[in-house]
Amino acid sequence: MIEPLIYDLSSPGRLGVSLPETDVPPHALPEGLVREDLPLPEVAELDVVRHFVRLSQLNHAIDTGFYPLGSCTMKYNPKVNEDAARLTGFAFTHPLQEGSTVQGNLALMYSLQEWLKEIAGFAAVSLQPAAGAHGEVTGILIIRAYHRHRGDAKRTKILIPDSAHGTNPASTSMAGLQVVELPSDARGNIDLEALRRACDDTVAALMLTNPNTLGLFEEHVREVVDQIHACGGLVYGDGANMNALLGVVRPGDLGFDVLHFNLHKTFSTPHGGGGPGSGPVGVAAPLADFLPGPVVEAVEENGSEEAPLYRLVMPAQSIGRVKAFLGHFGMHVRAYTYMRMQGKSGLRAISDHAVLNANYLRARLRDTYHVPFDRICMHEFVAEGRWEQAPGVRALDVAKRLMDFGFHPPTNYFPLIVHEALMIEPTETESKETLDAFVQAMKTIAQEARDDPEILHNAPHTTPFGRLDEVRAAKELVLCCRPVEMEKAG
Amino acid sequence: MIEPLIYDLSSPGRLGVSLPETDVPPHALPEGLVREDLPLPEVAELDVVRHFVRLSQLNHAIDTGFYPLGSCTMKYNPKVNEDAARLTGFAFTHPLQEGSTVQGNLALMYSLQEWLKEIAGFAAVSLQPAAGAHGEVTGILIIRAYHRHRGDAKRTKILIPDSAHGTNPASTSMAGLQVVELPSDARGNIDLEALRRACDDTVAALMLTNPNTLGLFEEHVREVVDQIHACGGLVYGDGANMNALLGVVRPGDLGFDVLHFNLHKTFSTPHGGGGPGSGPVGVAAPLADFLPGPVVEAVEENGSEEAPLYRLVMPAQSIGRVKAFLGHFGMHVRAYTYMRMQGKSGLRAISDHAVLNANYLRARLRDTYHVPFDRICMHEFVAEGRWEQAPGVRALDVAKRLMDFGFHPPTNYFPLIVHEALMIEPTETESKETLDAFVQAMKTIAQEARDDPEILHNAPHTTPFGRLDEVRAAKELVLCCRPVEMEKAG
Amino acid sequence: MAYIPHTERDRQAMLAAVGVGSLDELYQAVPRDVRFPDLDLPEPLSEMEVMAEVQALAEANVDTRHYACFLGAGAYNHFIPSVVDHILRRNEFYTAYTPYQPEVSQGTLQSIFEYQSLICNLTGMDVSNASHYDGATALAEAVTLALAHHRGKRSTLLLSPAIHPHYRQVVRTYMQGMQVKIHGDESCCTGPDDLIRRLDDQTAMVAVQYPDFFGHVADFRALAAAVHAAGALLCVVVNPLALGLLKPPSAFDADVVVGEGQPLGIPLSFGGPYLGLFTTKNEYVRKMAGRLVGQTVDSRGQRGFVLTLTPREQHIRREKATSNICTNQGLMALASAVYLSVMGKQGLRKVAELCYHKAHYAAEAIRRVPGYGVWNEGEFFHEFVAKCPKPVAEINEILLEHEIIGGYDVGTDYPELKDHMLLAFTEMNSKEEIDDLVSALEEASHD
Amino acid sequence: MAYIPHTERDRQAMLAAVGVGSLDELYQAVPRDVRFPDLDLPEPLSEMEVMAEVQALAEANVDTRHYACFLGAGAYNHFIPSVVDHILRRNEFYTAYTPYQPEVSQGTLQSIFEYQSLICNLTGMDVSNASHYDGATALAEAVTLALAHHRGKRSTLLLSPAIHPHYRQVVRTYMQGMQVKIHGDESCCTGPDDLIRRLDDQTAMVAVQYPDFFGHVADFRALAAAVHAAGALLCVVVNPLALGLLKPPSAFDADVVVGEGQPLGIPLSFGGPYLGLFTTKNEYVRKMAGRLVGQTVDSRGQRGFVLTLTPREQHIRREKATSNICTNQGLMALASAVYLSVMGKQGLRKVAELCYHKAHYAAEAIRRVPGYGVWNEGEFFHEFVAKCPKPVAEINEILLEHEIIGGYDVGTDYPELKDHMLLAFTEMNSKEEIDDLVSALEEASHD
Ligand SMILES: Cc1ncc(COP(=O)(O)O)c(C=O)c1O
Ligand SMILES: Cc1ncc(COP(=O)(O)O)c(C=O)c1O
Repeated sequence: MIEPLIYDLSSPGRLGVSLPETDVPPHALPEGLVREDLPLPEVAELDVVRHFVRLSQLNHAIDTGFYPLGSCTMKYNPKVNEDAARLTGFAFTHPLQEGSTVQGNLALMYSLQEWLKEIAGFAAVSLQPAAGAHGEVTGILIIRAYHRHRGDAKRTKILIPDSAHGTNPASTSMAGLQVVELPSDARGNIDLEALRRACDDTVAALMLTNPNTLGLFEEHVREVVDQIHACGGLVYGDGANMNALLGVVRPGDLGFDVLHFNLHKTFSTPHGGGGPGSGPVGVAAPLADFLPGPVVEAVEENGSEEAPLYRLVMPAQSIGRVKAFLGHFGMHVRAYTYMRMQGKSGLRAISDHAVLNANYLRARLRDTYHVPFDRICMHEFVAEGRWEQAPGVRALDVAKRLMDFGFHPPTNYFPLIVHEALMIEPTETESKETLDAFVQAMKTIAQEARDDPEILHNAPHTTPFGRLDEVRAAKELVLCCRPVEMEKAG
Repeated sequence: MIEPLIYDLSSPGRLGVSLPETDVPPHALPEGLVREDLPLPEVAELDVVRHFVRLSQLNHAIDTGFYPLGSCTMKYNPKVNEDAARLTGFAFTHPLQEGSTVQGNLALMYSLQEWLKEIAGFAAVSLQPAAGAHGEVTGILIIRAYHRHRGDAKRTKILIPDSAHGTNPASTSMAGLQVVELPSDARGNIDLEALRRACDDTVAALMLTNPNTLGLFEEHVREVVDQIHACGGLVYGDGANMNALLGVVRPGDLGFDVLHFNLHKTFSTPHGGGGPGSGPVGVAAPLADFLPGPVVEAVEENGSEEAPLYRLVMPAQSIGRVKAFLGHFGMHVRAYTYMRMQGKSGLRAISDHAVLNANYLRARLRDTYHVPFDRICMHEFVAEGRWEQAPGVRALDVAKRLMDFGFHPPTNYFPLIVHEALMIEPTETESKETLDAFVQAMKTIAQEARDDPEILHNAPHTTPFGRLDEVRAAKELVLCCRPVEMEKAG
Repeated sequence: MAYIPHTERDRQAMLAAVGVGSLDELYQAVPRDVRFPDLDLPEPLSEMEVMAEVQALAEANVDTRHYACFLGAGAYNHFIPSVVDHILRRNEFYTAYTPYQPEVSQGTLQSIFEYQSLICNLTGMDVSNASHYDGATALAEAVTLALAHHRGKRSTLLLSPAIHPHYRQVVRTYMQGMQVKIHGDESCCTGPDDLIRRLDDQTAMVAVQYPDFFGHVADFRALAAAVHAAGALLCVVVNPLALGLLKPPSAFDADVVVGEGQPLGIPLSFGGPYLGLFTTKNEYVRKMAGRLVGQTVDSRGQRGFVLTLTPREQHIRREKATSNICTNQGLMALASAVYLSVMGKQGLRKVAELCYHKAHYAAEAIRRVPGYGVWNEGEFFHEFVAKCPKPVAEINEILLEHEIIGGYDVGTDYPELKDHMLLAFTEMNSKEEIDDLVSALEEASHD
Repeated sequence: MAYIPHTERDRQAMLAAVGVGSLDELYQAVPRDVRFPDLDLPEPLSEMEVMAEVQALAEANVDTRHYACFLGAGAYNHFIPSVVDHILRRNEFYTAYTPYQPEVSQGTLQSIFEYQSLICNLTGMDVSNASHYDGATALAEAVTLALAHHRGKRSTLLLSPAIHPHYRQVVRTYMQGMQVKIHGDESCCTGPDDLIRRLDDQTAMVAVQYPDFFGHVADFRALAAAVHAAGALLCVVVNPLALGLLKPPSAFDADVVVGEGQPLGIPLSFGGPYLGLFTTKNEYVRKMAGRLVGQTVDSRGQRGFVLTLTPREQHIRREKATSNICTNQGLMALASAVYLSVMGKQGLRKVAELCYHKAHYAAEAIRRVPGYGVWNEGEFFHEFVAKCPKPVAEINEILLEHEIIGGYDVGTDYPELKDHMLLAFTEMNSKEEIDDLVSALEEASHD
């Protein structure tokens, strides 16, 4: 049964919520500015609950099954984090309250800044960016501001490997800089020769994802960083893949100058069906003054017992605000709670088991699926969803068929440098039993691809919906529905 | 896919929760008393979450669809009630705390007692009973104690109409009294002649459900009550059907002496897949001293500003405790919240619309389904799931087939005095649209019963499970599973 | 009208379909003189107003999230993993009814089956019902089971005085209409030997508590042998959390094991809803109260679950049913199933040990405070009775000033034990809290 | 190791399958000298310990559930119906990723489609994206849309000074690498006429706020006509809650409407996560930032939804994308969809009216307090600026003593408006609270 749209459930005069009457004398409404109609649905609370509960059941989610979506770090989201973020003292504080009234919030943000600094080896962190891509544009703007502050305005290029996530070039453009693409070599590393050629005094920075989107640790990371630094550029780290590096290596120690974190990946804040995330940016000391703000600082003792211990400040050369208020505090609470439970030993264990799980899947699947860059990987790896013996079958077919086994498909068609890519990231929270069941399904599908490709082409079979017609969606472009009255009127 | 049992997910050494180490010196464990094995599962938090989330999706529930289960008052459970019950100050108070430290709780319970008294027309209420049946045995014990207190020990019979819920006779037996069954007349009322014959000085009470389980208001309620009172008996009201009477009539005004409420029906505390409920008992003045306790009383002003305003007391002639502590306080909070939002006008509207909905369904279905006692009903009515033209079809088949349309079936085979009973209680929270869709489904099924009875016999078709083999369950009696190790050992 | 979806148009159309002109006309059968009473109730509040009101009520209490709590006596302040409530909040669980229609209730049914299994494995018993109201009513119904087992031929019940006083009161409430003689608990401090002495051919059941009300734990093997030799049944009231550490009552050959499941992931909630555990041996299953879920298969050959042995129950057997119970504690049973699953073998053991160690640390410390003493002799689990230098109520008042919820006044129920306080310790009590308690007790003795 | 399910046996078997002897061996590619740093981080805490710690942090704050709140300035303390969070807690919603695989993501997709529809109907615009980070970044990306629309031929942006100061700062942050001239907001108190005067053939976009930062509401038809006549686009920053009462910006022929969705059912949460609204006319849809959900059918003929027009986005178009946005505010969009559904036509209007009446009641009262005044002229919605007799910080300190969170110090951003306080009123402020505010303000003027 198809779930109707919320507007289809509407009936004129139906109420969804009880509200108080005004307890003050009403004031005349502003003339000429009052709207005549308000085309919202009219439904009862029960309608709303049933509607969204039923809709929810149509989703695959971490809490219903394995979700090995490469580059997305779909790890389990501990329930205690949700409770923490909903505590009254957190959820009902206003971002513009006086510092003295929000010391708990500021203390939490301060600790989170400190921990992120320590984990990644940086001198300063701003929690303001809203997501990974937001962290990227922030980071690029910091790099730009830094060079200009040095009086060096000619650095307008950002070098980006061809395996990079689409946000890297897009963020670069948004910051007003130019993208220069770098090829990868046969082992999945940056092509050092090409890098050398690209390095000159117009290079503002290299954007490096390490481990890269193939799940591989850059084998020449030291040479790469040195090369960039030698030509006066900086190294930006896309921290989306930090789940492989906790307690393993600090990007700052490798010479990275800027890095964004994805709290919604590495630090397990839930993805929410697309967001919200949180993309703090960490920087080396020379860049600290350029961070967006406000950031939290600990107040020096000033003798007074009553003084607030933490306060918000704007870094001296700040690129400015990148968001109206203080960042996604609700996500900060979740990440704080998570990190506090892990501690030092727990963080290292996260990466160890994320990397172990990915390598285990790689080892068990490499005979069935071609793994183009087949070496010890980090937290994920990329296989190909194609076989010579099954000419009509594509990665998409494998993906859709996996749904019939109760699994969410891996990321498809990314990174772009692998044909028919299936990018598999199991995360550390999945058990060997789950991975074994996934391997079993993948092997069955590989066999079906040869024996009975139609079963793949027509997949999924057991999900509530079959394949959706994306071409039609783009052609007809129905992006919004209007209430029945309006449709009649209009 | 069948969801495995939690024990099937177990793996030796796996942990589900992090716990602190002891911060005090450990003490030697008690010799000879420490168990050797603890056969519990070993699973991760993620396993637990996935397991129970998946299981939950196999349920029909109010929040997924219409649930017209007669006698159960499956109305919508407002979400705000859930929030209220989880407030820290409620959820984390101990039942044996000093009265001065739980004045909020006591105030809430006191108001709830007062409101229940007012709604049903009684002199006193105890909130202690855990559910309807628990209220029943409590009420019968009160009646027994009352008679004995008067020195009248020969009253050992309880008259119970044949339409009564099974808990009525069962509660009577548990209280050590004898059940005398009364027949119903052709209009669904108590057979007055039979009543008259049964009334003598051995009658402790009549248990009356009004409206009765046919959904009909007892047309001779005054005569019935007078008759019982005339012979020295009391009238016990089964308040399971109070949803029809809010602001309509107070059982106390009709002469009822005792009544239990089902907060989990009338006052919308959720059913929880079987419980918990809450079954407060209200009584007329002469019985007030016999209530189980403690109950909450308001303390007379004693001049001190600091004095607690409410306290717990044991009624003077109390039958004793019926539960270890104070009743289902969590349910009291929900019912309080619900009633506070309704107020006087809201309560009346509940009954009005519950009765309207039932009569609407009755009016729309009476041509298709035989309604044996076809007159204006209260909050529910009973139809028959059988037709001469469809000899093999039973109420059970109709019930199972309804699932294919996304509806929970009505109550089957109760009350016992109707053949192939389908007991339908829509509640006030369902919209006309939902009722119309239900009517449509019921009519389709009635047609199928004649045209294609197999489709009914084999129903349900679209649910995750087909009909379950109840005979096999009772024969093989697998009531528990053991962990794999134990199975091997034993 | 909150939660009522009817528009005026709906109402009119529906009244017309029914054939009446107004809502009032639906109530012709109701005696006119008492129809539509004018109820004296407060005006309705909107959702935001009611939330403000209940928040104010809740905050008028002292709670265990803000005060250190050493009060136990049958209800305990344990850690509840977050995941428990997250599962209870699943709409499909908490807004479902009793699983009468198994095809659309497998979520509830399988959960209960798992609950039954977990409780059986924890207690060592053969069969668990799907829950009872609470520990006290479960004990009362265990008595009913014993009486039924003896078919009216035995009617004496021996209760240990160390069973929770409320539980013994509830048993007496339940039994007041029966011809049952209840004794054994006249004095606070008699032990199993006294119960053994009282056994005779009228004894239907002997009931003891483990750990007992005072916290003691003892081996009941000798008692069980004597009870069985006398042809009676042995019922053990347990704290299931203690079974994370202690031998299960099956080791004593208990016939019925009941108890309060609240420690297994259920909030204190001022006394309820809690969870009555009710387990027994296979041979008594047909005498058992309450629902049972059994495994079977569906028409498609899938393993599934149904309510079974329903002929014991009130809706089939009416006055001959084993019990009147209908609505039980379903969601609380689910809570404990989730709790036991997530704690698991190692977690439950660890929690039980933490409780044990903290209580013993506290006992050592309190023993050393002048004026106080530890009344208990022999082994105890996580509760013990402290002898106090003055009335418990006075001490507790001083503890409250230190943001401490003190122990239970044992003198309330056992006059012999005036000025004795029952103190409970759980994993929630840090060493610091215990040290604070000890110094506050010391202070209280001076005042 | 919380949340890691591997047993020692699992680990060994898996290492063997991989062909390495230890976990450490997996990191050969990491330079040895910096491998396995010794991090200076706190020791792990158990779940119960961490909950105690975060509770203590949370309670170290003053919150709007315990203090009366008159602080707004872009984030508002509104009533959130309980049902909103109950839906957000659905595991299937909050633990899903972006709906890249529509066959197993229809729950998210249909919800977003409904969100888009609700926002379109509320603003009167043709098309809404699936959300942006917040109101400020949505405005910044609206500028990008305008620049793209003019294909680099126009590069001036006119900002009303009555746009939230943070928003204007964010626009400047975003545009610092572009050749864009931003002006119009040099002084606090210039109106639309000043913007009209500044229009020229370089103007790509004019942006105004409605209600504006000071609470004012005004008709922008004349401005829109002038802007369009100059060939530029008009962007209106809205408070969507105000649109429950006020004419939608489509009535002024706005080209892009952005705003902060927080008032629609999202908790204050110290500033985030909130919800960036981003809507426009059909003609600009291909220039729009962010995800879009469109209706289609599946292989079985069922109506369904997919992400569409993806060639605008970074994962397809990379450096040529309309924006870099990837992760958005999905769950917050769901919150506002649930909020708008349950409030509905009548509820949203009522809330907007309550805000309006309360603010006007307060304005009347504050006007009468000696030393204070109402700075606003003309119509305002639920916020206004009070002239104060002393520095705002000093007044707020006194208000705090009365358990009142006072207003925003407008002088922070507008030096001309030193000693001016922006006060916000919502349905959450009872008359009693407002009266208390008024007398506390009076008291503050004396001290
Ligand atoms: C490698 C990489 N970089 C950047 C991003 C962008 O992060 P966000 O989606 O939080 O904006 C992602 C997210 O998908 C990613 O996988
Ligand atoms: C008419 C009637 N009486 C009594 C009861 C028993 O109530 P409870 O299930 O709360 O024990 C019920 C519940 O099903 C009922 O419908």
